[in-house]
Amino acid sequence: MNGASPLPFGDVFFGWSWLDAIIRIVIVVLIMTVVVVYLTYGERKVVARIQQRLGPNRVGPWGLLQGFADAIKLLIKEDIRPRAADRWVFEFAPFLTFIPVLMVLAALPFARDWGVRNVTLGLLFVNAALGLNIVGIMMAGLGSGNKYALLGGVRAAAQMISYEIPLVISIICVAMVAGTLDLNAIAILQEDRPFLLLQPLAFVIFFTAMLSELHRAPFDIPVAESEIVGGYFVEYSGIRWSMFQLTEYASLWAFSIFGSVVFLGGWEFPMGSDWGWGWQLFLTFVKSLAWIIAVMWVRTTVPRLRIDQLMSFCWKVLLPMSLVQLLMNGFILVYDWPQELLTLTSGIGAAALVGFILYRTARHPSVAHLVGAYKRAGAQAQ
Amino acid sequence: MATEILWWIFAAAIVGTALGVVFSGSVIHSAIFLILSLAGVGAMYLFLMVEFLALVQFLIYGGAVTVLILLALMLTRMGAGEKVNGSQAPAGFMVAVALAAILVSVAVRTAWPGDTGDMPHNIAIEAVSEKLFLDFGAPFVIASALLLVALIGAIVLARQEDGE
Amino acid sequence: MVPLENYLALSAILFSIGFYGVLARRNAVLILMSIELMLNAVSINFIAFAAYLDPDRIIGAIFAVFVITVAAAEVGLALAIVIRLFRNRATSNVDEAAIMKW
Amino acid sequence: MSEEKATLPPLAATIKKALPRAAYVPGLTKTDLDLRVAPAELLVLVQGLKDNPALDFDYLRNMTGIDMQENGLELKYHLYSFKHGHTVQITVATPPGESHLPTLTGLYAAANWHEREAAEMFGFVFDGHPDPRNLLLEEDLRIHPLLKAHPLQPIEVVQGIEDGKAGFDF
Amino acid sequence: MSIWPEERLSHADTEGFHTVDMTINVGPQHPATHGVFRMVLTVDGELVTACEPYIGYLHRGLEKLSEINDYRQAMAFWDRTDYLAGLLCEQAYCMAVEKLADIEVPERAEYIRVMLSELSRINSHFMFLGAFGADVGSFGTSFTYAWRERERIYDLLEEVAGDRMFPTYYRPGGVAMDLPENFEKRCREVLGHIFQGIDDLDGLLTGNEIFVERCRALSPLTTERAINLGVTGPVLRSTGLAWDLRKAEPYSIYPQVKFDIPVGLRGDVFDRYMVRLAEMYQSARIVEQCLEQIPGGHFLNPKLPRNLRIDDAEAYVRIEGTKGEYGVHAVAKGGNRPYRMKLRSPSFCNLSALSEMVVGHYVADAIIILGSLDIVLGEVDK
Repeated sequence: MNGASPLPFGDVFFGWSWLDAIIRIVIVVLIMTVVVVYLTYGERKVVARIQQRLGPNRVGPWGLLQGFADAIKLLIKEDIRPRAADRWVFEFAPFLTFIPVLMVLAALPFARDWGVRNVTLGLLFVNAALGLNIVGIMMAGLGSGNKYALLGGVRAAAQMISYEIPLVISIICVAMVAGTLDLNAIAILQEDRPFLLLQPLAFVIFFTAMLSELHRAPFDIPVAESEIVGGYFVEYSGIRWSMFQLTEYASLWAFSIFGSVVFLGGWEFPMGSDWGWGWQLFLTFVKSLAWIIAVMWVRTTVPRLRIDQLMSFCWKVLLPMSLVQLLMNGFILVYDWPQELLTLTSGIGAAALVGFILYRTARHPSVAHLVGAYKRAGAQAQ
Repeated sequence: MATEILWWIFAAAIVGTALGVVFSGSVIHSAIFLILSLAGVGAMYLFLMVEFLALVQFLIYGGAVTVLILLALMLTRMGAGEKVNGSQAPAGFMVAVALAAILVSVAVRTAWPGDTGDMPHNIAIEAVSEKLFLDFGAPFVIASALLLVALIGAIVLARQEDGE
Repeated sequence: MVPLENYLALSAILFSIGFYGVLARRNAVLILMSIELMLNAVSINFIAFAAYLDPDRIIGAIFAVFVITVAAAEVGLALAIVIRLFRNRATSNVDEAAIMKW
Repeated sequence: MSEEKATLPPLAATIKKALPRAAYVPGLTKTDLDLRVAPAELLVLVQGLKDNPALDFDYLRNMTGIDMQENGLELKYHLYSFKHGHTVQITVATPPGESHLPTLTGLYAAANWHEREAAEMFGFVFDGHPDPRNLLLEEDLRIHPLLKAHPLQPIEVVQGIEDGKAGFDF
Repeated sequence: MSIWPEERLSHADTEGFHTVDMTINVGPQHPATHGVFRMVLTVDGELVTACEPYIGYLHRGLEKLSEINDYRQAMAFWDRTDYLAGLLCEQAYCMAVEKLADIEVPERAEYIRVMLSELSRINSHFMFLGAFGADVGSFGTSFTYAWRERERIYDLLEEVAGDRMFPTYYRPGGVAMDLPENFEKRCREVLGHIFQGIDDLDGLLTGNEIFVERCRALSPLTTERAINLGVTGPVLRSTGLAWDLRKAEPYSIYPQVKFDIPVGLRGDVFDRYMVRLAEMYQSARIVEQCLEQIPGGHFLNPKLPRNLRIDDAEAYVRIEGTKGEYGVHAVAKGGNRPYRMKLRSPSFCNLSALSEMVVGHYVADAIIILGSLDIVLGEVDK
């Protein structure tokens, strides 16, 4: 981002902005690798807890070094390229998926004025960059010379293009309320209340679309293990496979920080600006952790959607709801109606969305008698 | 000076990848060269200090258009083995070279008014949006209608019928 | 710094390359890609002119926005036609679609 | 497999009444009524058993091929009627070297895989079968392992247990 | 419906154009095929247009092995057919041998057999619930929950028979040894856990909107077609026909216990799932009644011959296996070995209906439909 914001973001190392940017990005990348290693460990522990298992507990105390052991194993593993693969496409795809995440990390604020760079169009930038990592996925799907990979690539493309629309619209809703695209400024605006309270519907839509962009259950269709055995990265091994894994967890982390900045007040709420940067970092950490655990929780309990259900959920439910949110925001902001109205309308919308899903959870009518029968029989037997 | 060197690097990259688009033998390689080329154009917008447009370029071309093209490639299963160039390729080559020569010479020889050596300054997004929504309101609405029509048209065309 | 002529020359070369692609290629998707190249060349021109010659430097960017919009619509529609063509005729070669009927 | 008419279940009489012209020899196994027919009569009999409303054998539950060594191959069908709840066994014996049988796939879709299995295991030829490939064995394998005298039989005799030794103690 | 002229297709054909079908090889090493099963799906985009199952990867020559082994020895091969409920297979085999040799079984042995077989049925259905949940994509949570209960049942089996999966516990004429002393207490304990486990899985799967939405109205089968295809067991009962061999052709002590036959309405995947869920309650009910009714006496017929030799005899014994009608066609012609032993395996017959059931559905649904048939490859391949 050469010509991006010329204003310095915090203190500049040695007064030389290029060197400063490089040092900062290196630090962020190093932190990211550690975060990713512990995210994999944490995910395995959380999933194990939910599934009544123990999870990794052998390498190091409580299995804390398991992630590093896995990383070493992946690094020294043989790098296999199928003969049918398109060589350069196949080999560059993992790196192309990773670069956008790196770009996102360069624009995220971790605390007040703490980050690589403050991009004035941060909100748009993050979206644009996250939209790019589909290219690497498509390249992996096309270049692997494998039908599962091809199917995974097709599914990923269809899914990510579709869900990008409600994702962007839900973020635009927040931008309307905030009146700026600068992530740092958005966080500062949430000093007294997070935007979650003003835009619950946008939050629900954002969270759902984010799960889809991350290929997390119930939207893990492109990587569906039981259908297309891993999808686009089925042919990868060793370091290239670990690049995909790194991308997955790094983008989970990036999304969690981005989401907590945009909706939960990031490092600012509560008391962020009063209690100093230590508290701000802690707030970012806690919020992104809560976000990540929510994602993992959803992953372990929810089955996978089918591709047509996925599409119709996006185009028939999420997109109209996000447009409704956009429209309501427009009216309320143009006529300067009180902000409570935002909360109210958006809350009603969110309740309608969640209620719609809950309503459909009602049991299948054709087996109602069956459920009753076996419950009774079971009661008798007990 | 650094900016100029960077500019030349990017310009060379754009031209090189664009040549890759039209000369590569594999359709998939062409599509990937296209992505790189369009990303280079986005970088050009940054040189011209239109950050907003650069991001839109990344978002629309990188995230959507090229992905659509790749998706079409996947769905139509066009891979190696298909003859990609038509019989008019040599003639087309000559015409294109001539066109390039004429356009470049026109661009270079014309005396442009004003100081063309100046580095443009940044355009604020607020200014763009004001212009777009106030002065260009009608074209904006028409463009939206165009998008909607294209969306519906694409659905109607690509829809799978019964019995297929 | 970088003068305007550089942008115009770059744009001209990019346009010619796209032009060659349109003339030479037979595959509909490849022709579409070449058209994208030409459209981008035009966008560069718009913005370069606006940045160097227009006092408020905005109109060119707005035109580029419209170009991108039209390009997106065009790609969506054209690819739908290509997929349709492929389903019906098992080809995406424009020469073979010359019968003008399905 | 005694031939005493008195022990035959009532089903035998029902069949006799419903299909008076069918050519079969009734018998009895430990569990079911057994009808023994010639290969040429099989299709007519099964068709009758399936279509007659008093019998209504709508379910082909099993098909067993047996190698009777010098007497050729035998194929046993088990039919069941969900409506009446009765079951019947049909035995078809084919002469050695000429194990052609009509396919039942037109009557029962379930016969498809059963017949493929019987064909590959015993070498039956089902005339008119839509997909006569090997099912469980390799597609180009042309030995029939369940025959009593298939190419690997000598090894089995060595490995097997000779009759005459006692079994396990309980 | 079509807006394109009808002659289009013929025109395309005469010009020599042809589309190349894309085929996907699902299996033999695929996470969703539950063993070494392979099916080749011809797909148009995501829709399956043809399905060709390939079986036989696990063919062990069960029938040949039975022919060359002693009547009592061969039983060890039979509980490896449906290895999720080995005791049911043993029961069928023993019943066949008993039928051939006219051996009486003491009533206590029958009760023991029924109890353990029903526990095996519950075990197998738990496996179905867990694996089916994983097929639908719930990331193994249902799997571990089902596994918890299966472990308990296996522990109980181990206490009774000395082995977990392949006990080889039944004998022609009874069972190998008597029940351990605290069996009743332990069994009631396990049953309590089983009810809890069924409720857990019910809540996890049936209570989930996505799961219900994925399964209902998917691949419905009519009763007529199911009968013609030779489909039995829960798949047949899900079409609405209350046909259970335990009631239709009662054997063992089933006439003396009370249980219901759960049936579905539409024969879709959801009904198949619900029928199995309901059956587990019924099986548990049977076990409880057996615990109350079990008489004393011999557990093995004391008048068994030392060497079992059977003259000319033929019997087709069928029981209600976990997957449907588990039939054993035994032919004796003198000697201590059977002349022919034929297994009518329910999985084999149910699987033959697969290719008809998946056509026209999505690839993801094909996996679910395969899962809903609940095949065991040991039984399919014999």
